[in-house]
Amino acid sequence: MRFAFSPDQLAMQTALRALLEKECPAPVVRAAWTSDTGHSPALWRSLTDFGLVGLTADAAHGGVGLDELDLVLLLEECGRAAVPAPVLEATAVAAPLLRDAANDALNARWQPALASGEAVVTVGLAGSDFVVAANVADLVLLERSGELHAVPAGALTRTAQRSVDGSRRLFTVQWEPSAETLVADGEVASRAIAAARDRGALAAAAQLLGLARQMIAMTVGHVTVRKQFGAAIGSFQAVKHHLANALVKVEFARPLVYRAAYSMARGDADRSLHVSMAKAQASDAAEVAARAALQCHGAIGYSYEHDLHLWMKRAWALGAAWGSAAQHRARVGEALFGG
Amino acid sequence: MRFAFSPDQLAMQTALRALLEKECPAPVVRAAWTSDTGHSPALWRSLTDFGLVGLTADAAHGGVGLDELDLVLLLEECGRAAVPAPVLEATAVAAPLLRDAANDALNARWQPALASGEAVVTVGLAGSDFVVAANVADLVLLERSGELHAVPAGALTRTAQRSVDGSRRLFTVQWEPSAETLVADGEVASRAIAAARDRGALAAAAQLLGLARQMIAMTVGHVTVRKQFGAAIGSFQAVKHHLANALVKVEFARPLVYRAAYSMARGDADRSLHVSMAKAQASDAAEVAARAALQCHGAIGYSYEHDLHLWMKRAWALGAAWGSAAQHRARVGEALFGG
Amino acid sequence: MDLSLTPAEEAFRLEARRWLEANVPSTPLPSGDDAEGFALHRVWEKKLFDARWAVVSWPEAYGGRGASLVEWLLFEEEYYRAGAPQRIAQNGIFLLAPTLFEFGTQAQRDRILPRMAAALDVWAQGWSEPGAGSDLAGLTSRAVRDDARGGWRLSGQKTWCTRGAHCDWMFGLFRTDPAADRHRGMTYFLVPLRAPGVTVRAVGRLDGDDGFADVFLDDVFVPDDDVLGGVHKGWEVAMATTSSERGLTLRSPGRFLATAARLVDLGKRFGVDERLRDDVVRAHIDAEAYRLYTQQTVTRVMDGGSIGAESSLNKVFWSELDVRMHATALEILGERAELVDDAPAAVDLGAWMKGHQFALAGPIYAGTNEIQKNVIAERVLGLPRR
Amino acid sequence: MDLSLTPAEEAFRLEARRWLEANVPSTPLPSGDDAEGFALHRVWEKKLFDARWAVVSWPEAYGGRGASLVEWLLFEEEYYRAGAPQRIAQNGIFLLAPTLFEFGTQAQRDRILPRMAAALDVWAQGWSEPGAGSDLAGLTSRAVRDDARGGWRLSGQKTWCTRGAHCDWMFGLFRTDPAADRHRGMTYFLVPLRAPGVTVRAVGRLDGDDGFADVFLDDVFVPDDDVLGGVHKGWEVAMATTSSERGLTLRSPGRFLATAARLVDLGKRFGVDERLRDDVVRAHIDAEAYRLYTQQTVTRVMDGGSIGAESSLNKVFWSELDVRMHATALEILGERAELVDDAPAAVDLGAWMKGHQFALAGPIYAGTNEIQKNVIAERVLGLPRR
Repeated sequence: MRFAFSPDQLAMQTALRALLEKECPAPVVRAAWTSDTGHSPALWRSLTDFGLVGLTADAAHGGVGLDELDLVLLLEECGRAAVPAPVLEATAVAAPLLRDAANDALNARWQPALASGEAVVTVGLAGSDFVVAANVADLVLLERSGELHAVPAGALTRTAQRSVDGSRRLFTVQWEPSAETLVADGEVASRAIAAARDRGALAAAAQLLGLARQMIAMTVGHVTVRKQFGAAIGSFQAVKHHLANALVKVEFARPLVYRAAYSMARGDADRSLHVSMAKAQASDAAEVAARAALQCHGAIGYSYEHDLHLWMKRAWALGAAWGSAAQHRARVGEALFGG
Repeated sequence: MRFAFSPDQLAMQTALRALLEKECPAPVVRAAWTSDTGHSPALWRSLTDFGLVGLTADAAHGGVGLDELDLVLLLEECGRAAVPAPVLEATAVAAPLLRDAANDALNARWQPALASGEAVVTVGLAGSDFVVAANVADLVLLERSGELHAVPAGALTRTAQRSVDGSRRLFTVQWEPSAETLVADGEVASRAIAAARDRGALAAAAQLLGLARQMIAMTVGHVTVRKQFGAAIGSFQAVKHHLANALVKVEFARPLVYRAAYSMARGDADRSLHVSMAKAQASDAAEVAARAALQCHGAIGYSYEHDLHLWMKRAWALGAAWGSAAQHRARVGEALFGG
Repeated sequence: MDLSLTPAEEAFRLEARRWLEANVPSTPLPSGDDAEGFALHRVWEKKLFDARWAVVSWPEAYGGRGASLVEWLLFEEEYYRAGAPQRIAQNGIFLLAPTLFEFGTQAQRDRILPRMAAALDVWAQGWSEPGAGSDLAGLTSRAVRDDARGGWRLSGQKTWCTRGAHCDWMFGLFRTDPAADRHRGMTYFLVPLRAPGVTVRAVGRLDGDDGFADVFLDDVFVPDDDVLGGVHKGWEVAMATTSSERGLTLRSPGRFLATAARLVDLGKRFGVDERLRDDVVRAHIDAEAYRLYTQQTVTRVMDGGSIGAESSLNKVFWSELDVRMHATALEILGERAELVDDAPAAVDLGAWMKGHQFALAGPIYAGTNEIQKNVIAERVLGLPRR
Repeated sequence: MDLSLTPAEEAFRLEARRWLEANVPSTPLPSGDDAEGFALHRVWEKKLFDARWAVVSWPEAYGGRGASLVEWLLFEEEYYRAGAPQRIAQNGIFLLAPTLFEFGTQAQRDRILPRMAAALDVWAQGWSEPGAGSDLAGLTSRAVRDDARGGWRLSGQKTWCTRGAHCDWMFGLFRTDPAADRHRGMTYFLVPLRAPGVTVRAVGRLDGDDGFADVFLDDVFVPDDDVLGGVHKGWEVAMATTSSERGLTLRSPGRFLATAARLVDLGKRFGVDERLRDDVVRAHIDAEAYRLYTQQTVTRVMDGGSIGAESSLNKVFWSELDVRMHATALEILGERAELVDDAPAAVDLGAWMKGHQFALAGPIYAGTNEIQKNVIAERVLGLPRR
């Protein structure tokens, strides 16, 4: 029994954090909110060159071929930096989904493009009405009636659905399934899609950890400097306890997220259950952290000019996406209590 | 619209508080925990002489003939003093239940005895397995299959069921319904019993208000005196916020309890709903107050020698009795959402 | 105790309901927090004023109906039940006007109140400063005596002035005696925002609307007529009305009753399991509790009683309730909760997410809940200050 | 990362499970908090010791198995899963022993540890005093030098000594240099409770059991051999082990995993609606989170890392979890929750109400959660002290 990441995994995390501090400071996040696409090709290029975008893509097809456990800390960093890019969709979900469900030809066509940053691939699975980043995608993997389809962007009719998080570009899409778009059906499709849904929830959970931790860090910075009644407000017990409560929530969500990544990577029989525990706890932790952060910032954090809301709104969105805390607890409840 | 008690009602409350300060200080409560019966005939006599025990008994039969609105503040005082006596059962529930359901002869037999303190009357209605104070009762009003029966104590087989609150003597009872014990059936019984259940819940809610307020008062006393780190612990913000949160809960349960008493007294169409709102809120408030009180007392409040637990355990018991907060919210939910 | 309405109160309620049914815009006005929406809301306020619904509790001479507090509560219930527009004039009507009634001169009242009621002048509050939020007594904006012109010259910066970019006037505290200690030597001024030396900068709120403003004052002249309640008496004047505002008029129960009712409706439309249903029921009960609590307070005030530190209980309760209600709504909406503005799939035009963001300000403004809980502990329960 | 068990770890777990299945009393022992029950628990502790399960992580020489921390975790899981008796020896084993391993002399270890492991000597902690609870540095009990006899004379009062009325020895801090400031001039003493001058008074706990004691010391002689870690060094000695205890050994995950499993079982037996089921699921997830968090900590310690202020996160988490779990159980039980002891209608012999009362102590003992949250804020997050 050994619950720790490898030196390589930790080194990758450190490297990505350094990259994001440079390439994705808050102004870059903010710019994505008001840009036409919400997408920054330059940032996407950096993430691709780093190896993040293709991390899970098939090694036989130009990817790095790593697994959920290698990815989880990197997704946490994406959360910490509130990265405005579809890493969750492309890297955490789409690449493994293609690998699991598509034939060699399709993989040979798309995995290299995905890994090299040439093509953005995103997903729309049953259970959600929305496709993230459909506006910049080249290919969208879509579920209908238990079948998985791969639909080129040109064949989609997109309707923009504005999110509270300005860098999350959501769309409802209309499309026609056909023999040409069909990737898989039957058992293969349902197994691959179930795994994809778990990967989406796990990736969201990992990002929520990073978002929450960063909101706490921003707040620590603020309350250490901000003075009222002749003292830094961080010296008041109420402020201390808000932040301590938030930290407890985050730090006890963390090992559930890491364990879920481990179980997914190993194909553990309980992996879906582990993912649900992780997502439930991470969604709740981020919610508590957001509340504490805003309250401790006071009016300053309530202004649009301050960066806090960029993180907070992402946390709200990801908290509900890929299954809310309550929905994931319900799944755990089914396992514990039956049906 | 006028939301305030009458000078008479307030004067009665003040008088009862003075009486209880004298006749029912904490040592009297404590003594009831270890006495054989849990009942203090001397205290019961005082409460009878005050007019409390017979307050709701039929004026035509020796009672005072007052209603729920006249009683509610007095029950709150009984809670404040943690009175170890079946006022809820005899006065709030049994006397009006007899009035509503029994014929003249039965009323003539029992109402004067109840009002004069000669006889203790208690109740066992469906929805609860337990009869409070069956050991000192002369008559128990019991529900079975929609019928209301009046069973003399001698005809009961009692099994003691120890409560965490040592002064609450609970019993399961075995008895044989007969034509002689039958008080009412059909519509008359079901309507009277429904009202009785509402009165029980309302009375418990009123006592919970008093219990909660007193736990807060005890705690204020403690934290004002107790010093740690060179200061009264009541000067620490965490302690202040625990108590402020508890006070908010109690003070916003209070008007719901008073409104429920008003609605019961007026026979308002929504009276059951109002009772459920009151009981739900009062149960929750007392629970929060108990937690805050114990935490702010620290180890001292955790000792059996300290009086806090006498109040706290009563609050736990009454919080669940006559329907828990969640059960009463479910009843409100049925009204709002249907079925 | 008598919780029923008198025939006159019933009639008042019905009249309000009928007028609102006939006059509330069928499609919601755009947010009053940007210039265009603000202008539309000014029209609405004028319409309210013309029908004498703008300030029901004021004397008729100033455009009111001399309504009792009970009637005011009823009007508020009807107003929010009808889904009527936000009140852009509220900071003047609910925060400044009570102070004018208590401390203003007759001339001030006659000059200011009718124009306020008709929204000819819309007022912003100017309490907070960059260095003085929860700690209001730490403010540093100052007013220097100008004997020659018979008035004062104001300088400094006010911040978080709600809708300040669109308002006409601002009320606020300024330091007139820099030598006095923190809570003294302040004066309550009425400041024309179009005066020379005033610069107003819109500041975006959490939801993106320009709901705030920074107001910079550089040697702005204010005549003696616009001092409210006496020189150096600003703190006492401001505090004397804070409690009753926080305790009664700042947020009337009608608002939360309407939100709770909409939440029940949302639960029915989207379906709720027993867990979420319990949360909805809590909201409903809490809103009822707040209504009844307010009725207690109104009765006490009508009996000649006053509202003291208990007002802090009030503020903590409604602000936390508002947050809980919106959180429950977002849970009911699931992934659609994040949709806002013109998103075609948004439920109720994204009103719940918008309301959620507004609700989150509740525990912060009008004195943070942390400060209110200190006040409850110290001044209601009697715990020692540090 | 490798969350699987080695074959050796699996074998260890199985051996523990088999022994516990064969030896755990089929009916629960009476509470170990009164004299009779305590005696029965001493017998149980001896039985554990004889089978070398009393102190698995200690060296074999002292009655242990030299088990790794992973194995210790496994043993604890099996122990609580089996419903085995409370550990009356735990304050010695988990609080004093680590200190002895770090600061004791070889002679002290050889003399004390084997008797502790076999429950021949059961140890009480003597930290709190009437005036020193959360503020431990405020203690005033003192030790005066007795050069003639080569030791110290102890006087003062210790309070909330768990099961102190039945214990043989007590460890605690006493002031040896009254002139030194609050955190200095204290010495860590080992005090025989049967010595002349010691008076022990049982103090009832919330649940009515005599689980506490006041220990009065009147000029009690303690030889130099029973000073632990150096004169005047008591605070450092005590604090050096507090973090690791709070962070790891005070409450092992096995206890909460077992409670969560019993709660799930209770939910199945009595039926739960979606609201209560959600609460039960939360408990299950939280207990899992605590197990995994502890595995992280164990890995860090086995890698040579240490446990610092993060231990306060741990204490806050398990103590609040324990309260929530028991509150959920009481809700499931409804009106039967209040039944205790020998009530025929009580569910599980009233264990949930008993456990509830015990759980409520969790946020208080071992440093109140208010203090722990200060520590988290100041020492983990770096917020300023006052």
